[in-house]
Amino acid sequence: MDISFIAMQFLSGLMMATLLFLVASGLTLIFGVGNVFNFAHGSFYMLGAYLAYQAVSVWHANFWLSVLVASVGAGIFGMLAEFLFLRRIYGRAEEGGFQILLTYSFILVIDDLVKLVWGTEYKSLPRPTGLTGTAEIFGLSIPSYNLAIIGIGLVIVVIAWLVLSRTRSGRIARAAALDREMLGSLGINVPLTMTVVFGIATAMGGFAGALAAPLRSVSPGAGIEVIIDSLIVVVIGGMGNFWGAWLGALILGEVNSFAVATFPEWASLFSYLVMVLTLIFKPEGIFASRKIRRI
Amino acid sequence: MKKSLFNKDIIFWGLFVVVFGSVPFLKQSDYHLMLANSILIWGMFAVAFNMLFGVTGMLSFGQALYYGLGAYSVGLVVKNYGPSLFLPAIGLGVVLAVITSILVGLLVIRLSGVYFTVLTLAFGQLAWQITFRWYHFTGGDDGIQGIMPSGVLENHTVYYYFTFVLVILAIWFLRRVANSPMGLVLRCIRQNPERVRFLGRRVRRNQLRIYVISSFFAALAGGLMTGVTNSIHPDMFYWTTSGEVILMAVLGGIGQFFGPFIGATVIIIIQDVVGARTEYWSLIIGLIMMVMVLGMPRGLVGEIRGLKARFAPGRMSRG
Amino acid sequence: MEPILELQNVTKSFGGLRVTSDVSLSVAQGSISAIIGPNGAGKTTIFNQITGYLKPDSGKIFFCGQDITELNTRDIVTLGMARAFQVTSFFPEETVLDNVRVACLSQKNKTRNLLKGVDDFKDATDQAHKILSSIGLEKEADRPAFELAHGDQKLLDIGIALALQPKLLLLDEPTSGMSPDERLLTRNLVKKLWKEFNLTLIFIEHDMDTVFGIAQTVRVLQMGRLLAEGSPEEIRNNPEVITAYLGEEVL
Amino acid sequence: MSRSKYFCVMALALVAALVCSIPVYAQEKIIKIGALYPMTGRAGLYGLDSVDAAEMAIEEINSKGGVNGYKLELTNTDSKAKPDYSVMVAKRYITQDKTHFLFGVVSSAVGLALTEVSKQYKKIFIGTDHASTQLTTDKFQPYYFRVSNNTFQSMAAGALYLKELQQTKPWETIAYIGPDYAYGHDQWQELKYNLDRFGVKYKSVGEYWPKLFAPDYTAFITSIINDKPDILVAGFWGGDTVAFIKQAQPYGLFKKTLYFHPDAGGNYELMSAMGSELPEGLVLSARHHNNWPETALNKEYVEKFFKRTGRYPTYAAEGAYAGIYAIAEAVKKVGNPDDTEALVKALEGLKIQLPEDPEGFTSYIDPETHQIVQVQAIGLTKPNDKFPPAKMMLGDWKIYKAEDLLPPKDYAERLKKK
Repeated sequence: MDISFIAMQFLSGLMMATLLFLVASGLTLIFGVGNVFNFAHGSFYMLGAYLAYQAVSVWHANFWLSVLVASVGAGIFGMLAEFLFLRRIYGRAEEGGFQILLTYSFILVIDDLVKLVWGTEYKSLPRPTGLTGTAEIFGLSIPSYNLAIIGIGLVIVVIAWLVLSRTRSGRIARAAALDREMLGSLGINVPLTMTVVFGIATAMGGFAGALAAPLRSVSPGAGIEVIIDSLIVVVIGGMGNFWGAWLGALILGEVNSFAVATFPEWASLFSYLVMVLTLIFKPEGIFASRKIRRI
Repeated sequence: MKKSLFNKDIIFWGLFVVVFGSVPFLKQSDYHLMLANSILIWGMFAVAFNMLFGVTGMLSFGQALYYGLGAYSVGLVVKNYGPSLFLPAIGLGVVLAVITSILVGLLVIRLSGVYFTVLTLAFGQLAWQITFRWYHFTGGDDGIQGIMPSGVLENHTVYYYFTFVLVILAIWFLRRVANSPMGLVLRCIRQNPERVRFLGRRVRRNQLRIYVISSFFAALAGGLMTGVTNSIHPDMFYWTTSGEVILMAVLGGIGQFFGPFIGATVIIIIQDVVGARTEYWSLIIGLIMMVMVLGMPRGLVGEIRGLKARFAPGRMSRG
Repeated sequence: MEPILELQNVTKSFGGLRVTSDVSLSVAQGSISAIIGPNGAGKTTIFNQITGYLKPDSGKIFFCGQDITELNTRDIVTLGMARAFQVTSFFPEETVLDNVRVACLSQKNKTRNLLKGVDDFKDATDQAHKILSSIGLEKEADRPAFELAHGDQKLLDIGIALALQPKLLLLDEPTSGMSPDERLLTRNLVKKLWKEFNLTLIFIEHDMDTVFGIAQTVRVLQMGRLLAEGSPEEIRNNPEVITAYLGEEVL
Repeated sequence: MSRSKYFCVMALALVAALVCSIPVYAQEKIIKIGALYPMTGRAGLYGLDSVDAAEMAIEEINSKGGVNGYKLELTNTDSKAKPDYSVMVAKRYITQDKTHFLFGVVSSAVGLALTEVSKQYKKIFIGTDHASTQLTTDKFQPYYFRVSNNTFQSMAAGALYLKELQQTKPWETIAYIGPDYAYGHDQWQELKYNLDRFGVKYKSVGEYWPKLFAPDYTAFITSIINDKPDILVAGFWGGDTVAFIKQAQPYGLFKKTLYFHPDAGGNYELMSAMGSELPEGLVLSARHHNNWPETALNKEYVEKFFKRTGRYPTYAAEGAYAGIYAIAEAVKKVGNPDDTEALVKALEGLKIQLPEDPEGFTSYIDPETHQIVQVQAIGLTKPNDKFPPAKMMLGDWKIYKAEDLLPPKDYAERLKKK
């Protein structure tokens, strides 16, 4: 294995990690801040991909505009779902269980609605103009769109870090992660915050879906494959922890990438292997965030 | 109070024995027998699952792991060593499920709430991936077909009554557990685990016990199901299988002992009716689930009892 | 007489904050005593350490002569210590009877039984009824606990603790949230239970009538430190306590 | 009852009413066909196409007066691609609805499960789309018939193509990538078997097994590039093919390596999903092509399907179309749909002219294996916008004679031994 191949596999892993992170970050955000486990997060990813397809292929919009449309659209759907449905079960006994069931029902409903609107054909997008080619760095040829995604991922991490550490909203978000009730006593509109955070989280899912659309294909049910991988990411990183999601995605992406290069026969089991090892030694994930309620 | 509880049980058992006992005489076709057989098996699975969720408050999204384990034990044994080992294979599946659930349980019960749910889901998916991937041994995505019980059990009616008796025993046993001191402790764990610790009880030990018991019956359900559909597939391990049993419990009512059985009945009949008439079954199941969670969290049985209690003198209680 | 409970230099910090600071005390068998102090003085934290819910950073705790510092809650409870909570803690969906009965069954170590019905344990049921009548909730036996009035829920909490037949009973603000009338009843009840069940009883309380009405010994905590210890009379006249805590209320 | 409760009950009642108002059967002299296609998930497109094409065939036949006074009727239940559920439905079809034929399926697992039911109840099962070779070899049973090519036939054609290629453009190394389950593994085994059978010399430099429905292939692509194979054989289907080609193209994989995908690669959904992004010069095939053969029958079939549904068919559609015609022909010969044994005899050796048959060839069902024998055409991707939204279609066809593609007699034995 020569050094340029290792560098190449590393970049492949980074690319995979970035997309994983973009999806998982929304999942972990709403869990961390709102203590809601959104099982339907993958469906918002799928919705984002379909909305981007709608904007590009049907309305002939510019790709980046379509990404915006997809994020905002998924965010609005998310806020509606929170406002109309999820909100009604906060504070109920066994809330966690009912959350999972309710968001599970979202998966079923969204899958069929997507089928009604867009049919069952596979949909995909062309790469945006200017990013269809290949870039050369250090003698390695990398598709420029892949590099762009890695770059966007880094920008998101930096923005998230700034927001979480430097702004009032970030502090509110972190405070909420510690104690949902306490926010109310600080004079913050808790229900509104929840709706907005849920909207941001689902918008991030939609954003990831739109960005992935030129690389993948979507069809009804595409959300499920994504949610399981994201789940592994957040389990490894620590549920509700933003940096955990980042680290989890990175580990998963790189482990997979090098597993493919070294043990292609068994590559598909490595994600689960990493997860099980994490669970055995650190059941709360690598970044054990918030007070985990251990009975 | 005590007496009315007894009465309710009698009503259920009476209806249960009469309805399910007479299916082989009233059926119009083999299909009805098969439908009734699946209701029995899923009903048992759902009641056992609810000992975890409804009673102890542990939402496992990974009971498919044990269901699949039971089914694959039977499938692989019958495929490799012949159908005469059908019954011992069910036993093997159950034993494997007990061993696995102890090992997995020790890992997952360290966490509670949503963390617990996600971990069980992760382990279920791990089992699915292994079954799917290890095709030399499990047949992979092709599954295993033609798994028939041998001897008298080959006859569908005999097999039906065999399942019928086992399910009666299983539900009777679980009913006893629910009414036993341990059942009381489990309900208390759901409501206030801290206080249970201050009663001098080990919370996790009790959670592990019910996790193992519930998994035992999940594996039994999986093993029995092979005799009905004669084929198995990695999807039995997939999270949607766990989702289905949860849906049954919630639909019937997680606060009611027999609720999940009713839920299983309703779901299987809905699937049969809806599936035959529209391809939009997932929309319909999704809407039903949404309505149940938002509007009728106590489930069909719970809501009916709630209504009755409203019009009847005396107070209603949960459980 | 040998002390039933002894704390030696117990210290506990959360972050930088010392919530228990070098507390040593010893509780005589069969006594009834109170712990008082302003909010945030670390009273409940002391209870949490005694019952193994929190581990002290340093220091030792002895119960009936045995070092229980490193034991967990469950083992300490099995040794004969029980507790009722400041925020009432019980099993809301179960009947009042079952709330107490589960404790009786636990005390008799019958909770591993899978196949016998709860009703089949006659002795546990009888004992639960006995406790219910001692705390005056016999009439409510078949109601789900969440339907009870707040005061009755507090009593139920105590009843659950009593059912464990403890040698030492810790009560965390037994009269909080009660009306003055209820307080009086509860005060008398606590005293009655102490005698009836031969308990050693420690309670945390803000209501000074209750404290000075029934405690033989009063201990005052302030900012995690044990400020004073003595008979009600001594405490009432301790100038340090008066400035630190009792202050205006008494004067 | 509170208002929200009332609302919930109403909603449930409404759903129930909707569901029950859809009729299932009309009563007449009817050939009942019970289909089990998936209508949801990744394979939903194939299910939808199959049902549409089957119904199109049924309308064609019924509008000409049916078969011997019988009208054809198709019921489809979403199989959800779940074998255990499909077994239940199949038993309902047979014992409750009294259907005459089991029909369909996309997933091999469902096919394997249903062939057991078919054997048990002695009901004919017409397989239209599932690929696994087992059903007509080691898992053969007399009531099963397949009316589309299996993976063995695709791979035999593929091996012949590679053999010819070696003469014009010498290649040595080959790598394989396919989904990590039976379908993916079978193709690679069958290709290697056929390459050996036809005496092709090759060196395998890599095997890659991504998960089925894996979203990301980047690591596989960079690793394959590192292996530098002359030929990359792919065994994906559906959206996975789209994702793989999209991700591999900007890496320049197709410039250095010939992409070769002989079973499901040439399916129309790839062309429609990728439009102008599909690279030129990929070697693909499928079990039916919208632009080959250029017979009147094929053109008419494709256009009628387009008119009916607004989209061009995938190969799954043609399989279902063929299945309905096979049933109609068999019933015509026997005179009624009830005599199963006579129908089996009628289907054995049955000849039917299908859209995918080139001039001068008629598909027929091999009486020994019950596998339909058809021509396989392999083509290269070339610009062609006659079938929008596709911008590329296949061309430069290489045609492989049906008889050459059948497994040799000892093949079933070989499988059984394994």
